Amino acid sequence: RADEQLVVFAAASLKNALDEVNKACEKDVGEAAKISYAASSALAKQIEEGAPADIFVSADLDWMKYLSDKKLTKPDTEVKLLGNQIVLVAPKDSKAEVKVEKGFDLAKVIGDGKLAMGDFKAVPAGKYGKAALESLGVWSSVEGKVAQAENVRAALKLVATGEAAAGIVYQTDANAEKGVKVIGVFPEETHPPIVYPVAQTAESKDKDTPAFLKCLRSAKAGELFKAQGFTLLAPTQ
Amino acid sequence: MNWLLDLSPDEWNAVRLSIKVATVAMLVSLPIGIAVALLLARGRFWGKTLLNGIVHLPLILPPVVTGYLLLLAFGRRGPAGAFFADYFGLVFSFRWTGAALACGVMGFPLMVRAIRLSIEAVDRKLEAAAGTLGASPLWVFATVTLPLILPGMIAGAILSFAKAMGEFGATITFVSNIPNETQTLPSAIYTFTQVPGGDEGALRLTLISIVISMAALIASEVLARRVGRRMDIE
Amino acid sequence: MNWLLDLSPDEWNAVRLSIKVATVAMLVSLPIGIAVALLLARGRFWGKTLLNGIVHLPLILPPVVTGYLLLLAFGRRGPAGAFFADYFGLVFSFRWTGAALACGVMGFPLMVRAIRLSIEAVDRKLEAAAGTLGASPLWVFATVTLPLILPGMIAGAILSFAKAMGEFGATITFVSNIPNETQTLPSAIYTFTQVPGGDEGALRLTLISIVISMAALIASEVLARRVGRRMDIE
Amino acid sequence: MSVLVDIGHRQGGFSLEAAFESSGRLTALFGPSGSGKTSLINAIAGLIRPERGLIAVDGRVLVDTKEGVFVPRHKRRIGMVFQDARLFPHLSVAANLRYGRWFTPAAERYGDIPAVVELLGIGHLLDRRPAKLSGGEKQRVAIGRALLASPKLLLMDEPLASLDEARKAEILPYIERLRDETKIPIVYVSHSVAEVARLASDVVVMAQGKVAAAGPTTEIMQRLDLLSHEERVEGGAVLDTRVLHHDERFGMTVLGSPAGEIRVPYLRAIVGQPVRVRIRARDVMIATEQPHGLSALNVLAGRVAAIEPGEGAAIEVRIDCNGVTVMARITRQSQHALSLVSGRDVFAVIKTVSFDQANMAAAPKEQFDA
Amino acid sequence: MSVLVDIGHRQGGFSLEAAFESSGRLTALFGPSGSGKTSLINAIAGLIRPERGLIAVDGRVLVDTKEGVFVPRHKRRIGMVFQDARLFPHLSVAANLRYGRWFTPAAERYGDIPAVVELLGIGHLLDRRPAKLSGGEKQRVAIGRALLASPKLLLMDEPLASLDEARKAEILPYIERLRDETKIPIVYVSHSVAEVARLASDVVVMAQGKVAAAGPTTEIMQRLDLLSHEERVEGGAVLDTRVLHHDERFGMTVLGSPAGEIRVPYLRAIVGQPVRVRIRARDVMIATEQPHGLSALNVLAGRVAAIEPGEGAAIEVRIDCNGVTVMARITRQSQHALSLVSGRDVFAVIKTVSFDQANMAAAPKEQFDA
Ligand SMILES: Nc1ncnc2c1ncn2[C@@H]1O[C@H](COP(=O)(O)OP(=O)(O)OP(=O)(O)O)[C@@H](O)[C@H]1O
Ligand SMILES: Nc1ncnc2c1ncn2[C@@H]1O[C@H](COP(=O)(O)OP(=O)(O)OP(=O)(O)O)[C@@H](O)[C@H]1O
Ligand SMILES: [Mg+2]
Ligand SMILES: [Mg+2]
Repeated sequence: RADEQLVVFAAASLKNALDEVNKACEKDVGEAAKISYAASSALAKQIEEGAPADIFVSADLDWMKYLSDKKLTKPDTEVKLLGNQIVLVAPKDSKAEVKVEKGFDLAKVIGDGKLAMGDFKAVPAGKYGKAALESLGVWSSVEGKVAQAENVRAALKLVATGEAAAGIVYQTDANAEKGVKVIGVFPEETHPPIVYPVAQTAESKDKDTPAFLKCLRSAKAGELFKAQGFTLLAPTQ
Repeated sequence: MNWLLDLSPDEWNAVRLSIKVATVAMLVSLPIGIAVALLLARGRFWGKTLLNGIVHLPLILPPVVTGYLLLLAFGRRGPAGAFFADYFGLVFSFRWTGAALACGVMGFPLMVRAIRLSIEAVDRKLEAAAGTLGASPLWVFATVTLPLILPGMIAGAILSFAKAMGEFGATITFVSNIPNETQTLPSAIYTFTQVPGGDEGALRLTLISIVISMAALIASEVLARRVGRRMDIE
Repeated sequence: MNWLLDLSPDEWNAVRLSIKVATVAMLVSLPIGIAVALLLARGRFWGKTLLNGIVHLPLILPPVVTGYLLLLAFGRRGPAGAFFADYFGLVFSFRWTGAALACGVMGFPLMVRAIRLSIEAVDRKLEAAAGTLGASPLWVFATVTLPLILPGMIAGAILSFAKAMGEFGATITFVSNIPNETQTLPSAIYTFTQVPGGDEGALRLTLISIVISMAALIASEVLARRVGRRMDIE
Repeated sequence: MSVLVDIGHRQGGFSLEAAFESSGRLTALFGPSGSGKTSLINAIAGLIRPERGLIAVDGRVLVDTKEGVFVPRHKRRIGMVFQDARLFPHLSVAANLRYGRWFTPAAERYGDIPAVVELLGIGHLLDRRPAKLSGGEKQRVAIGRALLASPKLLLMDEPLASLDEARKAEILPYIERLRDETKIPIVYVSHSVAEVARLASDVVVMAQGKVAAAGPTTEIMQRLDLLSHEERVEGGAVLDTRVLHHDERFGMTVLGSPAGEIRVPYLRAIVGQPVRVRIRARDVMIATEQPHGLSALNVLAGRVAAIEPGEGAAIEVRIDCNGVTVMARITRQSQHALSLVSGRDVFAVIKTVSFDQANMAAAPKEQFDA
Repeated sequence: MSVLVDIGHRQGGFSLEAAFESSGRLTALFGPSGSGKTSLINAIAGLIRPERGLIAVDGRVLVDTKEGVFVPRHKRRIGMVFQDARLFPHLSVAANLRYGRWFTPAAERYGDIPAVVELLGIGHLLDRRPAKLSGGEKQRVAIGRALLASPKLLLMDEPLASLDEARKAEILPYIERLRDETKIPIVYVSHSVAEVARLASDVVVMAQGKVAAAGPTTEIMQRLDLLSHEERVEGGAVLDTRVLHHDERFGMTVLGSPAGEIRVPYLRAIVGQPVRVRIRARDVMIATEQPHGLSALNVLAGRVAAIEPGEGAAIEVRIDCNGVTVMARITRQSQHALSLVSGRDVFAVIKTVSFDQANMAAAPKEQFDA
């Protein structure tokens, strides 16, 4: 039963890392958690409707705030766990070369193609990307060429298949995709910090929850997260 | 072959769960689908257009919306959810039963349409003849209408099953993606697509899903052909 | 009412685009659907099971997978995409045509099933009679079979239309979500659902989508009833 | 044992306004195509809900629009043989036959499957599907199916129309037995004067949705005016007689009637048994003197009761043979040659072989019981 | 103008092995239910592909399994009236009628819609859908539809079975006209001896999937052995005669035949016109001396050619009347009483009114042209 086991609701992009962490932590926690991966939005709404989740790991701060505003998380357990970077990618065979800086000629890189990114209203990576382009002053020059994908992975696929001329995705995704190459990294200060927060839900009853939260911040978990390209925002314990 | 079947326990569970969910969704919605198709094909009542609309809703709405509406209605706090929990001890939220519900609902318009088309093609004169032979409307239905619409029922059932094997949006929105509980094949496939290096896993599960559905499809065709051969058109 | 229709220009475009996409998807897939349904209902050829399987694929696969396969095949670099671009000047990627393609493909199994059921219910003796009156197989089809399967065609068309109004996963994966070009209603709704506090916007667009689909549904029912009344069963 | 119908119903441009009452064992509905025969029995069976009126079978009210009574068809226990066979395509012939039996309380069943199968000659078809039967075979199965439902009233809509003469002749005696040996009234739609004359105790003549005439067969059959030109060929007198004795030597049966003895081909009937014979007007000659050296064996003495104009060259002569009317159709030329006038003593001459099986049958019993 | 069929075909347990050739204008297929009549014409129409054999119409090979010839049905220009009407349910009656015309080259069309509508009495039905027609109405429309496709061969599968006598009589002359005035051969399935005798130039008798006999109607109709017991009632001689003169006074027509003059009810025919009459054996009496004071007007002198045993009390007497055979059915008692033996001079006595319209018709032309 889901009720008897620790249940973690986590943003889907964390799957690789969290699966390994879960395995590594099994001994310390006493059991393996069940992890349900989906879009942060869906998970947040499910928790709102009484989902039997003990821990919520969101891909952005907005959905965590959505829950904490409704008193559905335990505020004292909320931690900014991981960080990430967004990068500009192009298809592997692309000849585009560019330096990401204020006013750089992104439009030229795109040409008459498209710039793929996550839905910039809904998908965190999209939101960060748009903010970065705005602060670099190039948003208006490419706004009409943006193809918004359902999620950042779909955006990555659009670039990998050569469908889009360029894309803005997480560093973690870009590293592992052979079909694309990174042609630039967006400086951290150009966009709001990319944060994966974690918190225990208000209705969490499973006794192992604190142990799992603790393990998430352990050194060995940190190594595993870093191996997937994430940065650690919370000090390891 | 080895590569294809070299699945993790969670993946095996997803396969098993998907078959269970699709089968239950199909079987449970079949009688309801027949009833609704009958109402729509034969009934003359005030809210018929409305009923027809409601049946089609899952088709019209983005799956995510359907899933969300199910969450609101059948969730732990939803009115329908409370009703079923109280009176039948049947809990949908974050259980495989909820996945079956979501799949059943998503496949419902397809099933109803197929059955309804079959019902509309039935020669009502045969039913009249059965009536004069002493069969009450219920018996007429069971012994004449039902056998005559069998091809439509089979078609409807297989559509529902296939839809359930592919349904993702409503399911993951409604009951999330909990391994061994609500993680169906499509959800597992989705999870793979969301991470670097997941493509192979996604492909593998997709192939398994196709194999299962194709087997069901062929079985249904064979069944339908046998039924059809028996009947021909008089 | 004001609240409902107080849409941003992008939203209006999404409404208009969705209607266009759904209509085109329905109209273009109808003749193909009829042909495939005929093949499946009447044909006896080697690859029939395979064809049947392929037709059902979009139902079986998670929409995202279908969208990705479309991307691979009909994308700028895909073989089918190149073919259509070179020979017909028809580009799908990031165009509304691609959205229509995705919607058409997703609705195709539903359409084919409905038409096929109708074809299987046609009394072939009537076709034989038409043949003796001098009608070639093509004419028999046009003047006897086609009118007799009209209810199934209407049902298939409306299923395809409704599906297109709700299709999201394959569309957004294949042609992404470009306002005014590929942002259909479901994409717009999806965006709203992904933002905290977007529920109201999602609800508004959902209601609009429902109204449109219901109108189409009622129109199809009226049409089918008129056709049906004309015919009865002899 | 009676059928009472008084209904009004419109369908499209056609309006049915029919009232009749029959306590006969077999009531024939007779009339041209489109006169409303099928509509009428559909109303009796409960397949049409008439706009107004009353239908009662055997005292049981099935429809009474004034009282809002409408017994559903499956509770009427009315068997129906349709003009189109309407077999269940998904069931084998055997299962089609058994169908109605499921719904009949065991105590009320009559007839048994092997007998009906044997009679209708459908034993070799039992495992087939209806789609693989010829037209006549379908209709035979349909008759069997209706019979085996053990109905309390049997409606038959031209059940023999698509059967050949041999099959018809085989099935007719069974219908007669049904009529005589069970208590089930039968309403029988037919185009055939011969069938009607042979089977019916009562006839209802339909024309354009209305009842043109109704009454006992013997009376109606004499009213040649009710028949169309072509049907008139079949018209004539219907006599109810009894078997006097058999003539073994020549294979004949001698029937007694008030008109005198009538010699007919051998009949399987015991002495004293009632037999109905139809003497078609066209088969009757008139002689003014006892004929000699003529093969015709039946010579009935009588007196010309009336001479009615016929069609074309023919006249219809009504001959009163000791209280029984025999009709003769002869030419005006013969009338002239024989100087026939009303009141003249004549002989009605009838060949023995004109009494073919189709014209003779066990008389409906009540005619005699009454 | 000929039909040549020689095919073998199995369906289920039934096997059809039929060969016949007919250059008659109207070839009747006659046989009991299930004997394969429908299967045979289905093969001619191209609805069944026979396993082996040859079918040719008018010299045009339609099927030749040896050569692999199989002309598709729509290129055969063979009109068919089905046992079940098979009207198009989605089309009005008018559109059903017009259907075949679309596919007929204008130059090859014959017949016109108003005339056919008028003839079949379906003018008031034109706007209806088939579902709202009575059984007979459907069949009439089906006949019209086939006719209006202007076929080169017309197949009719018991087209009149569900029509009443009046309609039958109305339609029969039109079929005769079709037979005589156009060049279209007709193959006509019927259960009715009367219809066959009246219409057919040639008859093919089917039994259990095989051709039991085939030949000109006049010959086949005398072979009473081919008829079942019940059909024998209808058997007799078919005579081809010519109109000699009309007797205006008594409304009669006098026909000339080698056997002598035959007086029949007035016929709409010009002097010299060929007329075929059927004289049923049951209608013929035998007299050993010229009768007196008898209403029967036709007395043909002849000689007993043969006496054949009949059924039961009856015998069949073949009378040679100056080279023409007339059949008489009388009782053995009469034979005994009249001491009838082969070679004896007798008179065949026939009532004028036994020549009813159904037994007389314009003879198929070629019988005379030949
Ligand atoms: N559903 C209907 N709607 C309108 N008119 C109808 C309908 N069914 C039958 N009719 C008409 O009603 C009349 C009577 O039909 P019915 O079938 O009772 O005739 P019938 O006497 O049985 O004829 P037949 O001997 O040809 O079967 C016909 O003129 C027919 O056209
Ligand atoms: N599709 C079929 N498969 C197997 N047997 C068949 C099929 N169709 C007909 N038969 C059989 O073939 C035989 C001949 O049928 P057909 O319809 O030719 O007879 P018919 O002479 O037209 O009879 P009817 O006068 O009753 O219409 C019948 O015994 C019938 O049962
Ligand atoms: Mg009728
Ligand atoms: Mg037949």
